[in-house]
Amino acid sequence: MNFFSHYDYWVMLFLAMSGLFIVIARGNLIKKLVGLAILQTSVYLLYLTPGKIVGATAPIVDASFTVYSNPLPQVLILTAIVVGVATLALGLALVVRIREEYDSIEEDEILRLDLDPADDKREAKP
Amino acid sequence: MKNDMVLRVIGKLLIPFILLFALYVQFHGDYGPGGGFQAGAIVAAAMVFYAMIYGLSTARRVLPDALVESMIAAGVLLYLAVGFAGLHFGGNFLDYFVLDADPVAGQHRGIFWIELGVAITVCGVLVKIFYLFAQRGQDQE
Amino acid sequence: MNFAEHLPALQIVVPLVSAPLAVLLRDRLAAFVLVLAATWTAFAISILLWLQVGESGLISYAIGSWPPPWGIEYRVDALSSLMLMLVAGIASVVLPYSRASIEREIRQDKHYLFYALFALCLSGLLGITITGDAFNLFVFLEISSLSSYALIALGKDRRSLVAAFQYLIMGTIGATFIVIGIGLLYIKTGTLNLADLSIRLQAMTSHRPVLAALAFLTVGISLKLALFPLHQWLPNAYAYAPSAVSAFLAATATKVSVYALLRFYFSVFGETAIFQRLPMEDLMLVLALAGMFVASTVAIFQDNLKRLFAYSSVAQISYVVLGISFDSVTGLTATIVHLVNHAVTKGGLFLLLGAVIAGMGGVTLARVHGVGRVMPVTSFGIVLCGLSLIGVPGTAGFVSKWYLILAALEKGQWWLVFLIVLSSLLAVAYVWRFVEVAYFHAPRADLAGVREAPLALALPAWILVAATIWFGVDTSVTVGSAATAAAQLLGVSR
Amino acid sequence: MMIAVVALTRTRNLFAVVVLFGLYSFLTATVMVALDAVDVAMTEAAIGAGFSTVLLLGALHLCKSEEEKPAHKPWLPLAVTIGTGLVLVYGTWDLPPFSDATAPIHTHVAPRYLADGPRVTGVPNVVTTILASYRGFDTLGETVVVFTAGIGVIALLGRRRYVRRGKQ
Repeated sequence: MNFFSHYDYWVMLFLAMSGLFIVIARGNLIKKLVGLAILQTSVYLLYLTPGKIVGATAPIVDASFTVYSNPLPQVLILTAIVVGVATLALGLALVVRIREEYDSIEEDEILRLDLDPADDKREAKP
Repeated sequence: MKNDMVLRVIGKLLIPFILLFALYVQFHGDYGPGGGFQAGAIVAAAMVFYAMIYGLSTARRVLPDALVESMIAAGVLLYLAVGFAGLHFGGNFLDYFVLDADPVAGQHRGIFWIELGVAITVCGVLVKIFYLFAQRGQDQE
Repeated sequence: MNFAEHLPALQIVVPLVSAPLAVLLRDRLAAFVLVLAATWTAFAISILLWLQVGESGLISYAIGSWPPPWGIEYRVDALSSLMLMLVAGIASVVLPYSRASIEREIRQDKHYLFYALFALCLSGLLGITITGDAFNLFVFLEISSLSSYALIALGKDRRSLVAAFQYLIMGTIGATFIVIGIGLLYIKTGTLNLADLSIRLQAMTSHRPVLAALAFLTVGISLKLALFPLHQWLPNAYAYAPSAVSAFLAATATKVSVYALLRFYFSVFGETAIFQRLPMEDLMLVLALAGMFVASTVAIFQDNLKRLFAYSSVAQISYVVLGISFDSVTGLTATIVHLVNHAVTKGGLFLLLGAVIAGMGGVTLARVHGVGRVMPVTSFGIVLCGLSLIGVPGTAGFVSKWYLILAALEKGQWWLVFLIVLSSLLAVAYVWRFVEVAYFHAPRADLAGVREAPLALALPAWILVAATIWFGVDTSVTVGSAATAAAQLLGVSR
Repeated sequence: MMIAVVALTRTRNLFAVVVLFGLYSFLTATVMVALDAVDVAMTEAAIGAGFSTVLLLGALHLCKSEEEKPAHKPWLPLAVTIGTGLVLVYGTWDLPPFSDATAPIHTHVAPRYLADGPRVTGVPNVVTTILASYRGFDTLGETVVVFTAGIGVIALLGRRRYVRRGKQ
């Protein structure tokens, strides 16, 4: 157990923490989504790095190779990437709508606008 | 960008090759890297490229909205249909072994069709999302 | 092909097929009929599955005929069949209601999209419940989450957009944590099949990655089930979503998350691993108690009825978690019974609130003055559901609290019994706020002419209200299944 | 890659953020090639670096491009982040070291895919085999996720016909 045998996890760890920090700390909605995407990317590395064997080749079977990297994590991450982009697309669509309704994409400002008592009266129109 | 002669000519030259590459990625996915997702994304990229050069309305004439929306649904349905075919021929859901007398050929056939379904849906969704975002931009101006 | 053999696959696939078909047809009536047929079929299938499980105990279905753990396995046991029946059942009641309800809330040219999203959400929730594969669970989780973000954002109020966005952020963080947890388990064991995982994990209960995976899964799922204090997304999401969506999500989404938690805790890790190695029991007890009291207190001070009952949901989820923390068959029985009972009660309640919105134009307390006079039947239904939330004998809520108290007594924790009763008093307070404005205030002048809700809205709501009463009187189905499921989870019957 | 992320956290110009994100995705894709995940790299390059960036730019075009200064100090988020990080450190400490061929994921389920997959299905790309056949249901789910997102975006951004009529 030494520090360098796990350096792949340290990279992943750093990315995950940055992503999470951006999501929670930043008020800008688009930046939040970027942070979310970084957090997800770090997970891709968490899955992929253990699957690699040094000296192995991509898992496309051919007579000239004998050692292959693990294909299963790659399949899972393909799925995860697609899920990630789907989430991003939906999130951005929401941001665009929010921007149209509130004329702002800053979380603090939007929350302030919602506290506006005039807003409750809008419900009065059936 | 619409009036840039260089872009228009190069675009016209490039797009067929992009589409050809997409087909290669789609059908060569069994032997090299690639498959339905990547091919669908590449076709969608070609479409986005086209729309950027020739304008959104021209792109919409080439690939109308209704068609794109049908593509989104059709891909999923194709995938599900392969699943039901497995049921129909006496296997479990998504069972490809029974799709052909020879199990290996059946697997091959199943994989071919579902990859096609995936490509259609992915392409449809990406193009549709691009249309919607671009359309919003024009509405605002 | 043998129909009965393929029920587990059809359970998911039938609602799944209806979604793209609905999009293809692009017609709201056709889409409604199609999705309705699919939902009712799914309900029928879930009943058949429940009966099958009752006879044979466990059904395993290998998708694509690949044997597990190489392929994806579907597994139906007592707990999952009960949950399937609950989710499909609620959907079958909510969907007919939504037809009349979204007429007022969503633009007509988007109705077919609403039905498609509803079908997707349903199949996602059913998929989480039925699957026996960890990664497949994540995929279905995302299907149900993405569709529910979109459904919430369809609400009329612009705040629904912000609510949906908050939910999207929290939900995605939760899902990512779940994936990290699954990833750690996978790296450690090399398998994704839940049953296989549990066998291979037995040898490594004290390994650090396994414990970290447990932590990530717990936090991730807790975000999805709105466990206090990770509940911030829930009140807004429920309050500003379209009525039918509020009812469906309130009744099913958090419950399915609880199911996932139970599945991981008891089927995968095995109860010994968690409850002996980590102070999970105490932690959950503390969080549950805090949730019960804080959320109920916050609920009392809400001015919007939908928000009020959304906070009450957070409090009620805490009862469910309290049941888990006992780590006994009675405790788990209470958990599962409360899942069902609360789903039925809250579903009915939100459907009735939707009817009030349809009549009165809103559900702020200031607006619903005198609703007891202009809409007497609907208000009576809300009061009945409120009684169930409090736990008055004769309603479903009483049964679950009764089992919670039994579980507490089993452990000899008298003070807990006292706290449970005390928290019920808080429920009395927030239900009383509704009673007060509904019956002891005159209706606003401009709303005095409001009529009772139309049958299309009232009938589905009353089915659930009737179920609330029924499960309070005849407990053979709920408690019977729950006890079997709890015993199975804890491995008592094995 | 890490530098791109640090820069990304610091900068407030959203356009720069998006460009940095595209760069970051592209670098991730190269790392994936190094990890022998060619299929994944291709997808990440096409979808992560390409399509996401186009989408983000499209959304930026519709919104403001400057982020405001955060109003409050980020202590709580920092604490949450560090807490999560510590759990991850704790959790990854005992994991098998990099490139360990005896790790469970190389010995339990995967060998059978590599040994049997091409023979049973006639497809030499094992990733495709697992994706489409062994775990075909996951892929169905994933296609449905894409479908759901597409439908969701249509529901949110679908043309508002009455607005257009109002304009004319």
